[in-house]
Amino acid sequence: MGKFSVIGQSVPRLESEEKVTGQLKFLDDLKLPGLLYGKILRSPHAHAKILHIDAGQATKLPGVVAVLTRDDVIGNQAYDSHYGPILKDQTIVALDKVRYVGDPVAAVAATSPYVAEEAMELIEVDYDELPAVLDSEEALAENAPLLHEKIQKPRQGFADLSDVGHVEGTNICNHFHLSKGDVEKGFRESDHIFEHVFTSPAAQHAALESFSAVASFDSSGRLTIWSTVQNPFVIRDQIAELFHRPLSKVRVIALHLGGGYGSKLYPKLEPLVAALAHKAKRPVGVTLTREEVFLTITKHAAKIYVKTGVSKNGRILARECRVDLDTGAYAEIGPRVSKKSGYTAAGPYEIPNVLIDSYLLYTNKVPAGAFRGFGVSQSNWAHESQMDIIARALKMDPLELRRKNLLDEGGEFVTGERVHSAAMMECLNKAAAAVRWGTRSEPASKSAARGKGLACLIKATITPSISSALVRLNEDGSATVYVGTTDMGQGSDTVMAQIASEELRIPLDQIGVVHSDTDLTPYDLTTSSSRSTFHMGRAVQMAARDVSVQLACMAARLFNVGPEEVVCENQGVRPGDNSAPSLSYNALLLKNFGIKGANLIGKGTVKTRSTLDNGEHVTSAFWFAGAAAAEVEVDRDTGQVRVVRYAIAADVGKALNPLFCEQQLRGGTITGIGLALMEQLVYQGGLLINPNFLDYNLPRFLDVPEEIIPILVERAHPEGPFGAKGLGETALIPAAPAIANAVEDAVGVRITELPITPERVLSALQQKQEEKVKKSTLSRVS
Amino acid sequence: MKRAIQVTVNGGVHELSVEPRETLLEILRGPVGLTGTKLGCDQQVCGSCTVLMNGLPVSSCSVLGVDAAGNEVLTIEGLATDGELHPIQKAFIEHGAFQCAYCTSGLILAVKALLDQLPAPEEGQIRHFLAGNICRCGCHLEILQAVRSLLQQSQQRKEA
Amino acid sequence: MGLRNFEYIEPSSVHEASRFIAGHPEEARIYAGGTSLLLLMKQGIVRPAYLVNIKKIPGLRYIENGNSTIRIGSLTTHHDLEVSPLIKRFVPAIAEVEPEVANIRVRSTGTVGGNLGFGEPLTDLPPILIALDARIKVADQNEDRVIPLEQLFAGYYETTLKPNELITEVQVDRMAPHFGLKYMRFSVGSDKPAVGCAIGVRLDPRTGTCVDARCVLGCVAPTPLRVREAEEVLKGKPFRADLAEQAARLASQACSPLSDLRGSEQYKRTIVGVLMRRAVGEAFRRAESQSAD
Amino acid sequence: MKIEETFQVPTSVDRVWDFITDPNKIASCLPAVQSVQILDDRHYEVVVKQRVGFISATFKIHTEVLEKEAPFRMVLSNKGKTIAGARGTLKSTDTIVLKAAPDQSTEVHVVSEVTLGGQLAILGAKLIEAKSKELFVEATANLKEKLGGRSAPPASAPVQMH
Repeated sequence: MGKFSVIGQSVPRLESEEKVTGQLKFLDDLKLPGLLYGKILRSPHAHAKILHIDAGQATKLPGVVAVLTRDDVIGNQAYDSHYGPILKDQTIVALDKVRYVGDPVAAVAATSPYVAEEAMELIEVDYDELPAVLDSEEALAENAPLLHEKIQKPRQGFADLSDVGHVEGTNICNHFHLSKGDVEKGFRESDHIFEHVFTSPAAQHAALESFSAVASFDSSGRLTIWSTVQNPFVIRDQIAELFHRPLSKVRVIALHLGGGYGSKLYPKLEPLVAALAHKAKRPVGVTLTREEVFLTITKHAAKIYVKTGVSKNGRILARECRVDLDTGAYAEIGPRVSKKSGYTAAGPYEIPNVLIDSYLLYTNKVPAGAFRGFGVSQSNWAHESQMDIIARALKMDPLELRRKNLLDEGGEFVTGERVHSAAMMECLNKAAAAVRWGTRSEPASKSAARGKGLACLIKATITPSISSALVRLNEDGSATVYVGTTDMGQGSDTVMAQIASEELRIPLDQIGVVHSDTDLTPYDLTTSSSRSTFHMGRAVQMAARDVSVQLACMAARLFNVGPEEVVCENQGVRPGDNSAPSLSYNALLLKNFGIKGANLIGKGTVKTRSTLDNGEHVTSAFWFAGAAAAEVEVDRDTGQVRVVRYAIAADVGKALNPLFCEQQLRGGTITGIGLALMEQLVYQGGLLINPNFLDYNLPRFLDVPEEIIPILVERAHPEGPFGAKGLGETALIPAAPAIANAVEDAVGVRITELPITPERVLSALQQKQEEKVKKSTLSRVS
Repeated sequence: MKRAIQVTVNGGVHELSVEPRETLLEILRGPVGLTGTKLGCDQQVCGSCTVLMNGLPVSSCSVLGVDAAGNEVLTIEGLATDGELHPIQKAFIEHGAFQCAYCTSGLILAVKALLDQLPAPEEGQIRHFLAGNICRCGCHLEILQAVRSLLQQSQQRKEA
Repeated sequence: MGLRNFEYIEPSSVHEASRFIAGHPEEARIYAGGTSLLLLMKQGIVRPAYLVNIKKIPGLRYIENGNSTIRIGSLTTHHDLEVSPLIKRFVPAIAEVEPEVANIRVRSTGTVGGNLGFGEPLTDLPPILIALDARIKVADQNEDRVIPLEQLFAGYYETTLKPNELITEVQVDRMAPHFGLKYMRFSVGSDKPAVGCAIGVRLDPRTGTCVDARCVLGCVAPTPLRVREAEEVLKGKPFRADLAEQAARLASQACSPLSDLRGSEQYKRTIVGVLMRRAVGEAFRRAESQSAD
Repeated sequence: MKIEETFQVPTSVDRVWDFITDPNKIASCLPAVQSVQILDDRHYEVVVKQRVGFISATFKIHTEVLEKEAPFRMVLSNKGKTIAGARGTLKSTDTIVLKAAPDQSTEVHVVSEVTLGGQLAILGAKLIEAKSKELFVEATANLKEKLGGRSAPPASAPVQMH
């Protein structure tokens, strides 16, 4: 501990005071001069041809400055009509047809939001309804209506996604396939075969801050966009391509976000708002209503088939998985979700024979995209539930079965590569111990029963990727860090400052952070995939070291010693042999440059690779390893499940800020509990019928366990800053299966459909009771 | 048709002309110029827009400005005095009771109402009281800890 | 979604309010707390041309102790009920449930009159008040009348009030000795109940026999539902588990819940049975411990 | 949501057919019809005001006769949007099948497949569905009555909730 000053300390967020006083500005808190308010008219149909749009009345309404419809978009010289991060299947507004209830059809910019809303109601649209595709099965059906014909790709796609794509003439947006060994042989050699289907519904991120975007063109045609976005550089790239501009003519800025959880990745409002501002010739801002947020992006609904072959002593010999993900009307980042979901579909186990197919399917529903866990929570729900079914059938302790098969240090992953720096076993053992695995506690009432359940996880981070950082030593000896990482609550600004502070020996309160401004901060691929601490943290560390080296060289000349003999401490330098008095950074800069106003700039870049020099493939620059243990209480009369205690262990490499790590684990757990027990988007036909917080239930104080025990396992990663790696998605992923496993332990019923509603539990209990009665009648008869 | 109203916000009197349909939240964030109060669900479910009106918590998204006329409103901006953070604000920082903090303004005011109304609440009462404030980052346990520390402080003050 | 414009009316007396709504039966809506109404207005479900804010009418917010009756002005908020010493002392059943009604903010602004007059199906107070045999006073421009609360409700969002009538007062008798009331609600992850069940029983202190009973369900029919056949089962006998079971079965059969996001019709019927069974036992226990006073 | 009902009227198939193919007559069976406008023999426009408690919605419904197999089968498509009150849309396909029954009477089989959209459906899809069912029952009761059928209260129709 003594080694570091601020690394490993639970320092509060730099912006804490602004956050508790309401002073921190979120995007919707700011108003540009001359700003117009935009509103979006959306499709009432799941799938329909647009016959005719008449915006005449709307345009005439006093206060309306611009109305944008397909007539403006088609053939426009200033911009293209299509965009999309992987597949260009989205349009600024609907062109020939609409593909889901909520698809943007037209937009209005007016001097007040009220006027814009009124104008929207004056736009007449005639539709000719088409048959709709409402789930993944329908999407795959023969003669299913097609959502998209031919789809183009962006000029430069993502490095990890060169192999993905739409299967023309079908609704298959992407197909991911992975195999290892020979599953058929594996099944033949197995003593027991288990086959199950698990489902997981679409869900909402429910960041409390809505989506906002403001676009403004200056007289030279430079476009600035402020947006609630986790990855501003991707937006810049997409907008530049869409609007035929070099990257230098597009600036994207993200302030602090009021939660993201994956929802604020990739273009959402930006193309439409920019096109609206282009037409209005004034800055335009759009902030979505809560209902519109629900109509913008969701978590993928999934149906997962798992077939597992096991030897009688509990070794998994073969596993076949098929994951069908419902991606809604547009690809968005779905193809990557299906890939990530596919990679880990067989779980964190060493299995000699694996066959994985992951299908991403277009349907006429709200598009699905990234959601904390990125497809892994869906496949984890399946394999971790099945692990307990297997253990029960083999009469083995689920902990033992997992231990027997667990992928630990040096183990071989499905892809054939060796997994390192992932303390799976330690996480599993610690999580189990934290809930006193193997003991049973007493329920609060007679009608209730308690039980415990486990789940493990492994997840990859996006690879390859790039993050760059700048650190500027200011003339007074303070420092400013420039990062493209968006702080959406996770505390990245603070962690980056801690790293710079530690490296430069400058007090934390003298470090400033500038984030997510594509004109100011160097490139960063994205704030997602729990990658920022590992990638950007390392880049900041390198940039700070770059400054230290410059300082050392400067000081070496003054002190007449070698640069390696210069010691940086207390915001200053001294020769290692104390042959001269120490100099503050401020004094050193003055002395060196002979004039006030000189500063030093350090830079750092981290680029991870997907292929090593020896040709070995790298799926992930680092692996998330974790395990959860849940204790639940089930009311046998109502079926209601309450999580009493929950332990979540994560290998964090090194906890740079233990408080933040624990917050990530507790917070992820609580969202995980919500998804496990109550959250789901409900459609009636193509209509989402619970697009609001009255009908879409989120976990509240009453639903949170008495105790959530975060366990930070620190197995230093050789490439992470101070050994650190990411953990943001760890806790959410195993929550649902850990809870379902605990439910079975408590009352003996297996739930295979999420969420685990009281009704599902009760009907399973009733069914079990009926079977018992049937059996006992039969045995009495015989 | 606009109406003239007078509202006291954080001790300052505001004379405003508002449309009947304008909500207290719109008025606070617009003409009054205080953006610390946030719009969340727009349905009185999430609590992001909580302010205290005459000492009681209300959803400012669902109180009409004309109806707030003549009342005293306390927003998050009015809690700290003379640059000194309110004990609740300090406790929120100390216990890590927020991440993104979009819900924090509302939660801090809800906790203020809690402490004002319930001198020695039990755990269940605290959870019920705060149940209508959603925190999607999931800082519930840290918030509960902050509340407990504040209760302890007030207990100690009483004993002293 | 911003609100559509409307004309805002602030009557200063019940008479004035009544006259106004009588003149605009289709276009005017009463705003008496507004917690539910504004929500529907924002969703574009209700678009009144006139919003009649009766909250500024003086003299409608009170909790008074009559001889044997507690009189609650219709503009009394949930929070007023929650903290009222009178309610706590004489109608503790209301004080007990209030901290769980909706959420703190709705309780600060939502009024009893608004709650009842709205006819909203998913709400806690009506079954409790009906189990307490509450009456309401309704007024028009000319006169008052008092009706049993049970007669107020006509259907989903529908009451028997005439277009010119307003609720001005709720009257509840002090809870009698040897009377026990238990309200149970069931909900998952929501402020709103999915099923509510209020059981009131009055016992003969010497024999422990149930002299009178009220079984009222909430959320599982177009109106709060009094299950008289279940009441009959309990009456005339001391507590027995099998009677509670029988009453619960009758209640499950009597209700007509809708299958919706909160559960299927069948599931809600089951929950009605479970709550009823549990609440009957607890109501008897309470009535018995009341006897000990 | 699918609603269906079968009932008998003491009227000949031809007379029933004449009745149901006359827009004015068939519309008169719908509760709370405000106006009927005949565009041509296959298209008409009906304005209906419906309410659940104090929540009301006025729909303008475009009806199209999709199939007409005189005198036994008619299929109507209805598409409506609210023009006042709660915002929402309504879509339904109604199939009416007539079958000759003994004594010059007719067996009428009506199936209606109704979908609601917009805020109305979100407010309480099931509640509105229950209401739609009521309206359907009322409409078929009216039809029965106008065709001289027993005017006894209609048996509750089987409702399939999806």
